[in-house]
Amino acid sequence: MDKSVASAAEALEKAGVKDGITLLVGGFGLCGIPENLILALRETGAKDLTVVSNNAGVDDFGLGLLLQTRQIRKMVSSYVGENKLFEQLYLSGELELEFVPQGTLAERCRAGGAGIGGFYTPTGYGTPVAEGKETREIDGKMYVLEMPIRGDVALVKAHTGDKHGNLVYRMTARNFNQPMATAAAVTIAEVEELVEPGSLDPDQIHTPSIFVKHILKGAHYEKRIEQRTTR
Amino acid sequence: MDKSVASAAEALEKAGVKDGITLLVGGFGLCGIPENLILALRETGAKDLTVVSNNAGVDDFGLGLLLQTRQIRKMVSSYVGENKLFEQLYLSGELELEFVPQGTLAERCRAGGAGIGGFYTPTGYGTPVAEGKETREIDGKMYVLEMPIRGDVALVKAHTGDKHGNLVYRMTARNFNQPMATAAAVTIAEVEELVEPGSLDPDQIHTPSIFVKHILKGAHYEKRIEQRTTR
Amino acid sequence: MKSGSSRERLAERAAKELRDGFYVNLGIGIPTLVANYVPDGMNVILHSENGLLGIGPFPHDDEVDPDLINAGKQTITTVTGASYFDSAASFGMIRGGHIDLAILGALEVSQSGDIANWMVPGKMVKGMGGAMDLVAGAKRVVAVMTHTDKSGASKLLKECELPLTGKRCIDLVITEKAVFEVDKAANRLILIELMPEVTLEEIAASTAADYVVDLK
Amino acid sequence: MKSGSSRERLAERAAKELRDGFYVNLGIGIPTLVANYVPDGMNVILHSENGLLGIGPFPHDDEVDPDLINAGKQTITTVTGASYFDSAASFGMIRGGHIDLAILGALEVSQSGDIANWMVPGKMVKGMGGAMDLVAGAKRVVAVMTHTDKSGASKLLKECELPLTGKRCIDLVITEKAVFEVDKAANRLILIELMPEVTLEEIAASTAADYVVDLK
Repeated sequence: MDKSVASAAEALEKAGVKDGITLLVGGFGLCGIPENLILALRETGAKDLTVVSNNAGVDDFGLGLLLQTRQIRKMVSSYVGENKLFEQLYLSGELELEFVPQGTLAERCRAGGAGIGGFYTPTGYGTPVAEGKETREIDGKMYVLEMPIRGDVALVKAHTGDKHGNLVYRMTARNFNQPMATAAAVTIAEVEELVEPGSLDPDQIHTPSIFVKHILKGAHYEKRIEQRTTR
Repeated sequence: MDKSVASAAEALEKAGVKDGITLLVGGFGLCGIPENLILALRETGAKDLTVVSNNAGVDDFGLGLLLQTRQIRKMVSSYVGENKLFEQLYLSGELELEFVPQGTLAERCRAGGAGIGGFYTPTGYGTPVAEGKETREIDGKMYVLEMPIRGDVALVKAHTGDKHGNLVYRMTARNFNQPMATAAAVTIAEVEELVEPGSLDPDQIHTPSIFVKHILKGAHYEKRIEQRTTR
Repeated sequence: MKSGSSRERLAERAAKELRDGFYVNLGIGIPTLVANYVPDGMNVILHSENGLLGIGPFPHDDEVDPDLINAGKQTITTVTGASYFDSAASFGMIRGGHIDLAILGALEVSQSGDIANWMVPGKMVKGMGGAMDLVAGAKRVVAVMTHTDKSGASKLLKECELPLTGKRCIDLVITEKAVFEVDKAANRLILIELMPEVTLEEIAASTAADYVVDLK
Repeated sequence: MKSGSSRERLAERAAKELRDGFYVNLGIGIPTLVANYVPDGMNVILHSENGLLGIGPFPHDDEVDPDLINAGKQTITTVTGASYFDSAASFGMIRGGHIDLAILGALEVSQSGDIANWMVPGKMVKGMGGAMDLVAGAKRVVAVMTHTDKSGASKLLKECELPLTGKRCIDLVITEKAVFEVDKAANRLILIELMPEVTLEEIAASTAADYVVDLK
């Protein structure tokens, strides 16, 4: 069961990426983003995309590249503060935006992957986030009903993967990659190291192969740092 | 931050185990059960216990030991087929029983640990499990509302742990130990190997220390096999 | 059906539902035997709901490990590329529709795809284990069972009489007499195969559920 | 408040809320500085909501790793006994009440413990990030902020005017002038400490929220 493909472009084609689909894109800031898949997605020219991602990249890297090319119609994110182009596009009405609290975003993706039809969270009760949503008191505490998120395609990045699609992340680059890998009809994983099945310890696999449809070794990793802070 | 204790008895005392509490006990069948904590629990004599555990042990091992001593008032389980004493106690009315589908049991514990107030699952819709529960159609599919489970004390077993309480499980002995470790006011972990903090790879910790209050090296492990099947 | 060969024939037929690349959950009993009939060269990964993808054969004596069991609590081994996970994650896979195929036993199946397989009349109820999650969550659910009960009564019914395990969730039923697809929309079965030497008359006489014949 | 020393004093006061063995989440800005005031010998483990328990100091130049950042996207290091996890697990910790203490900045706090800190009037909204989860989930939530806004208006209000981040979730407010507990049941603040050289009259003049005085 060899799920490896030769390139990010091939993976996107096999996954049926086209105009108007919903993409789940892993990463937190620029940490753990699927760099190669984002570059290849730009090349496809697919537009009117809904992109679920905690952040929107920076102006010239990550998802910011797809804002430059106007391929994204709507972002579902918790924080988009690092991107100036984002602000322009939003204010001019070219870009829709749905803010979701970070934990609710992660949990909605997990719910989408785990077949949960909806869940009650205390997060956002009494705030603009709860407007129009069902609320409910449970054991004396107020909760908001939140619905699962599923994508047509998920683009995730792990450090190491095997050809069956088992993934191991590194440090804080795991973040949204793990829940998003479970929540799409087709999940594509890019990795820095692609190994043979059996190379990874079965006790130490973060994302089991069942969630991954295509896997590729990224051609090049820049792994840009947003806030280089040293002592 | 050394959370290690010298014995299972000490851990149970520090956790405030007493009559009438709700315990979450990890394991699947006899695989990955907290053997030493169960033995120590028997010695405490604490009774009228509600025990949430996927199974109820066998007559002379695991939770079956606490059935012998009549310490358990109620079991919350998905399957209790391996235990003859269980049947007697149940039929005589000495033992209450709540059946929960295995996946719903795991998810209810996870929800308890993750602050989810309730969730909609398709599992059990139209069956006796859904009786008296709210049901709801979401995107054309029927779901049942299930509520979180939280325990006063969780007893879990991992293979290796460090003194901060970080846990690593082995093979299929992980099972319910992981979600249950998150879902109690006080979680006690017993391990086969207790190591110094820093010995475990931070990328490969299954249960982070935040969930574990006390940790001990089990005095002895029998690790009994229920169905020894060979070729 | 009590004979080994009849059980094996059912397992062999059920194995024809496997497809290359499938992630599959096999229930206890006859479904477990399906693993012996995976065609050569076909890659199928077996899921064990207690927290494993990649069940291998039973172990040799010196390979037995108490930390490695299947959902029937039997000692097992793993195949290359296996992974372990916790019960919440495992049932997330099931409920989330990531299991391509589940094959499991049944006491009754209705013509709308309802299944009953966890409460045996007159016996102590042992519990549903993971069955309710599997029938509700797997992409395709196949029931393997005897066509009739010990008294000769049909187990394929208009409506199940026993307490349900799941509603409208069975896609295919395989018995020692025949194979039926479940047409949930039309609320009836479709007889698509007869087992060797079984006649349409025999099916008619032993089947309480409504069905149409569309042999393939 | 703009001076480094005022920020440091607030951080130093906030650090007095730490207890041995606490798991703590520190927000961006002044709260981050609290890490510098953990008393010697006290064990406090810092949580980063992007998936880490055990934040260490900023790295030396040769230790910088793009895979290791905090929730403010700054490069960091880890301490002994650290662990990584995914975002869903991380917010499970937060929402599930496993974080003993969260310290974060605020634009407004009301006398019932409501907090507003994510929508700045007249500015593009950048998003709430993890703040709504933290205020709703942490066992104890401490807000650290200036007592008044640039125009001198109180940021401690009867009711917040800005869109909320969370309702009835703040337990303690620390400003450069004073420290208040929130008495949610009574819907009022309790003034428990005055900062050096601050008078009760000054608090009265600069505080719009109802409060009682119970100096400790």
